[in-house]
Amino acid sequence: MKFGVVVFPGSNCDYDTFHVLRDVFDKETTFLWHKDHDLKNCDCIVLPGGFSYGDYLRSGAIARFSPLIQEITEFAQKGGIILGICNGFQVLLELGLIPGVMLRNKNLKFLCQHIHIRIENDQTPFTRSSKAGQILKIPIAHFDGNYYATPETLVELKKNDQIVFRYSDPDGSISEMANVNGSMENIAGLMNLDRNVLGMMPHPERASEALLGSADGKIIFESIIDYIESRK
Amino acid sequence: MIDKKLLEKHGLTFEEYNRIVDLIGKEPSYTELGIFSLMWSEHCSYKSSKIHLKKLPVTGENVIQGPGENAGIIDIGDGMAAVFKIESHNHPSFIEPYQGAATGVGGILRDIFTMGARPIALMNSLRFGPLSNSHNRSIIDGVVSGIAGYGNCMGVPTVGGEIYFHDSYALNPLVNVFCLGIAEHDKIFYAKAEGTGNPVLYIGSKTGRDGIHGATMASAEFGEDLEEKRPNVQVGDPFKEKLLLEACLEVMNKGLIVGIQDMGAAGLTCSSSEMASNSGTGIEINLDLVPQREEGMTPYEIMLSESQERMLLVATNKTVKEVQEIFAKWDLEAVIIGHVTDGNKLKVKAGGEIVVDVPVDAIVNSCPVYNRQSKKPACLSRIRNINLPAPPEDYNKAFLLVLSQPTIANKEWVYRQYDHMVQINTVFLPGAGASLLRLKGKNRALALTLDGNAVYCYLDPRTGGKIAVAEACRNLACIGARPLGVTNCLNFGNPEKPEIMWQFIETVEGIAEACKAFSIPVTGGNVSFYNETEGAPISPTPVLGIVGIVDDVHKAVSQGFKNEGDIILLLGKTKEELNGTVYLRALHGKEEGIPPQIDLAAEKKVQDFCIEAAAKKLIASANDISEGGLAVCLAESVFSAEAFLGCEVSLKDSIRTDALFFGETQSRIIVTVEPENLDTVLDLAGKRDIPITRIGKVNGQKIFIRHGEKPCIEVPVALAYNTWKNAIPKIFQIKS
Amino acid sequence: MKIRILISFKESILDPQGQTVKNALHTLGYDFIKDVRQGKVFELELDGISEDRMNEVVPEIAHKVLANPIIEKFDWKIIK
Amino acid sequence: MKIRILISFKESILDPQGQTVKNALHTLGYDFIKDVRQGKVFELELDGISEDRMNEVVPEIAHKVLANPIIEKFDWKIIK
Ligand SMILES: Nc1ncnc2c1ncn2[C@@H]1O[C@H](COP(=O)(O)OP(=O)(O)O)[C@@H](O)[C@H]1O
Ligand SMILES: [Mg+2]
Repeated sequence: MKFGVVVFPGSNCDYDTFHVLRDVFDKETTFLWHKDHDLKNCDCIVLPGGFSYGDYLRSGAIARFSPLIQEITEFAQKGGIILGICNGFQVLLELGLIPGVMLRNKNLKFLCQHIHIRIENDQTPFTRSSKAGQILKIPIAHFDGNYYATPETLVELKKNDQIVFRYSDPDGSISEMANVNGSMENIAGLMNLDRNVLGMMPHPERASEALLGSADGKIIFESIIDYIESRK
Repeated sequence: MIDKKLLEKHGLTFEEYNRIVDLIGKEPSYTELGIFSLMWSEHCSYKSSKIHLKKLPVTGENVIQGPGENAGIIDIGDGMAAVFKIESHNHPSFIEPYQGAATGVGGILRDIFTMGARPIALMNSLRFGPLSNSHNRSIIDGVVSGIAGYGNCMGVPTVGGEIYFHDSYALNPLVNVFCLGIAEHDKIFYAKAEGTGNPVLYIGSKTGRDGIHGATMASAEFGEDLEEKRPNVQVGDPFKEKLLLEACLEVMNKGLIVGIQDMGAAGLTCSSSEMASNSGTGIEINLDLVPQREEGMTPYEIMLSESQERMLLVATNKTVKEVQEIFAKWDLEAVIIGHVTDGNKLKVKAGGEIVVDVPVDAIVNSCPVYNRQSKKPACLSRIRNINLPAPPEDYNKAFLLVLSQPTIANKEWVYRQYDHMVQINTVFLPGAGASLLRLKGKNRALALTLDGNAVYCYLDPRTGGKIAVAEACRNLACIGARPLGVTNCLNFGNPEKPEIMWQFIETVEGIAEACKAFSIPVTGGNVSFYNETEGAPISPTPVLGIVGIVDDVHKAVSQGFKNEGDIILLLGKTKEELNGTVYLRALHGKEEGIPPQIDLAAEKKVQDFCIEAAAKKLIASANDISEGGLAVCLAESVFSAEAFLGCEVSLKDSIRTDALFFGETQSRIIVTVEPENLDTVLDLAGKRDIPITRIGKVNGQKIFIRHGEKPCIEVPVALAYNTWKNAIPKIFQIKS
Repeated sequence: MKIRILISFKESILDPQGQTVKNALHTLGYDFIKDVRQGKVFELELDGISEDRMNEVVPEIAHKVLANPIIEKFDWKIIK
Repeated sequence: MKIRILISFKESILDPQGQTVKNALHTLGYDFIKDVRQGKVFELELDGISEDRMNEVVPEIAHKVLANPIIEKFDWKIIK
């Protein structure tokens, strides 16, 4: 199987994601330049973290006008697997592939730290190798990670089990304390209705090697690989 | 007409002006005068510091590039090199904290990637007035967000640094930024303008009127006219710089360019004349071709502008098209504005006329060098006679008070705002004495740290200089890293005052002596003078940035306690040294007397031992004793343990209890070992002639310290931790 | 021609930045300030476009590019 | 009473956000846009303050708290 990592101007977790997919998981991985119109036959598209267009205007707001977005949108409509991490998640929101928006973190500061998330739904291509209720120790690094949706949207999200990760305490309880950025319902990761597009604020690529403090994030890539390979 | 007033405005003396006329054989034009004013400023010419910086050792087997280039370079094996440098951005950060600090980060990043290295880590050393003051807090807030705003956007992790608070910085905050990059030996680039006829390209943001006379501003005291000097602040564009970084590395990787230089202080003037000077060539440029943001800019303004995110690049006529295509791909301008000439002259045309025509050598290498007067400050002997206050009644209270000093307390409020993990190399996160970065695919890892103690330097600059080097190396030794190279930023007051010059000379000589003792070369640095406002200077503040190497990243030692029952050992001997300590300042507001002294040979032995024991996997944790003394050192190891582990320690030395707990005697490290390794470690220490004392064990849920049989400090871990952890956030919430 | 577009949070959305500014102002003694809302302003210099086309295209730009309609509203006018 | 304070970079100061927005609008085909400057807007609800005092205090707030006069300028008016 083949991963494609999109490079927007200002992406800065592109190399990290590439490194983990190619060198840790030993999968064929390629960069996808935002000005091209070619997904190079990838099975999974990753929108990496960073500051596309400097996060000017709003995070993710300008990247959605990149040429490659057209192919990405079509890929999503055809059921292709897309993972948006951090800034990638923000792009997916701005694009409308996932509902809602990101507001500034509640303390109005950039936050970089390890946090814990609880897996809410293990029936997804992104979490099928995990168990619901499992806790992951994983880093976040963002300024705008305070998830917001209208009350109607929120009802839909819950009804359709679209919430995939929630910020939790290390023991798994969903508390206000654990909700570092102020997200509604402690939402840390969400997917679309068709379950093929996931956005998440935490960085699984930063938690894929034990040397760096946690390898808990691997389960997400393992799930995707398992899903795609089982489909082939 | 060039008169006294105009010269003064340009920071040039009459003698300097006459020298210029002699050198260029004519009266300089207005633009030429501006050029000399910048390049002969203290900031660019190092005219007051040069003769003293020569005392620093600059050679060593690992040195690829010593001082003189944008950054120093050391060999780290496998054909790889570490490129690093520190830079000050003090004056701009005071005037506009956010943008001043942000553009400081932008500047140091350019210094690194202009050499062909990909920046992999940033650090910063910050000094502010006391946190209790709301104006100081707003400066801190701005500076920290500015550093975060720029560094995070660039995708370069800010992995460490230091922050101190002291009255002397209230009107002169210090913002020193350090950057480290990695390059392959055969892909290192220099600021060269070789090959007559080669095109000279202007890359990046358009030129505006920002920052004109920035370097001159950094070369004068702030006085009553502060307001007037203000407009010299630029707004940074980290997004543009990220594009510049990627595009520059791409053209360098493809071997398409001859030379490149960032436009930092003194902008187009500095980059063009230095590149020519380095290559024994000349440069001719046409200002009409320079991309401009504002209308009606004069040649003077274009040449002196310090607009950010710009580079000057020399390509060849064969490669220039491909170079321009690569920059276009990254949405950047790359405009040919001139070419390399023979004849060693800088020639600048504008509107069809020649506005500058001077030998580059006169601009770059002919500034007078001063051996300024120095005199030991008279007040030093007075403040050296100190009566030590009586020891405290309640050691728990004293301990908690020391832990809550902002200088000691947890700095998470700061580093949580920095992305310190991007690039996924950060093995030890901020908060430890030194940061550790793996090199992907290699066993080897790089360790880095910034250090400097201005209180020691104020009381005894020579010793303070030595200790700054020793302490930085000690931080590295604790994790098992050998130091490889040094960069330093020397922040001082007005060098025209003999007392300041004395502090400077003493400090430099102290640093030089220590670097020689540790056999580590200085590969570069920065000097920031004139850190005074209305006549009040900062305490002398050298900041040392030291880069080291660990051969096997899996053997690196972290500072947190590891297992219940591990044995705590003290390396080194404690003397009764209380003057200049955080403890005396916290409890008694005293900053007097002779600070801790240092024996460099003994220090080196302790460090070598620690490195050897780490390589042999004999130690479980190590932490050096510095500010706050032994008690704080133990507390830090308790706080950085994965799960809270307390400790029980008993000290037997017959000196004052407060000196024993809070004294800052140098050359001491606390290590823990698993019981089965104890004998081997004691044995090794014996062989290496290292003073080593078994002082306790990792145990329980308290920090429990006795002097002899007498329990003195007995504090639950949670209480100590919360005191230390919440001290800074608490101050920021106070509404005053 | 120059136009100005103001973008602000809808009433229903909390504006923590505005709140922080309000608190800061209260600390400084400006306690007659009852509320602060923070928003963004864009000033656009336009050239070679008819007034009709402008009336059509500016709201489009504001809605599609400058504001996120889930949380933000906008307002615009000609200033020169 | 409600007032509005507009804050933006001085003309001579680089406005990276405005530039980036302009470039984005150009890629979308809105090439009649010659320049974009981005700024901040604050809407303050005031109570219990005379008009005279307000005229004195609002510029003070804008100057001292909301803007950095070295790089930013401001403008204000009563809107309600
Ligand atoms: N304290 C110092 N110790 C050693 N070298 C120094 C020191 N200060 C400056 N230098 C060296 O002098 C040269 C000029 O420095 P600087 O003007 O700061 O360079 P740049 O303008 O490129 O940042 C550099 O090579 C720098 O490394
Ligand atoms: Mg430089």
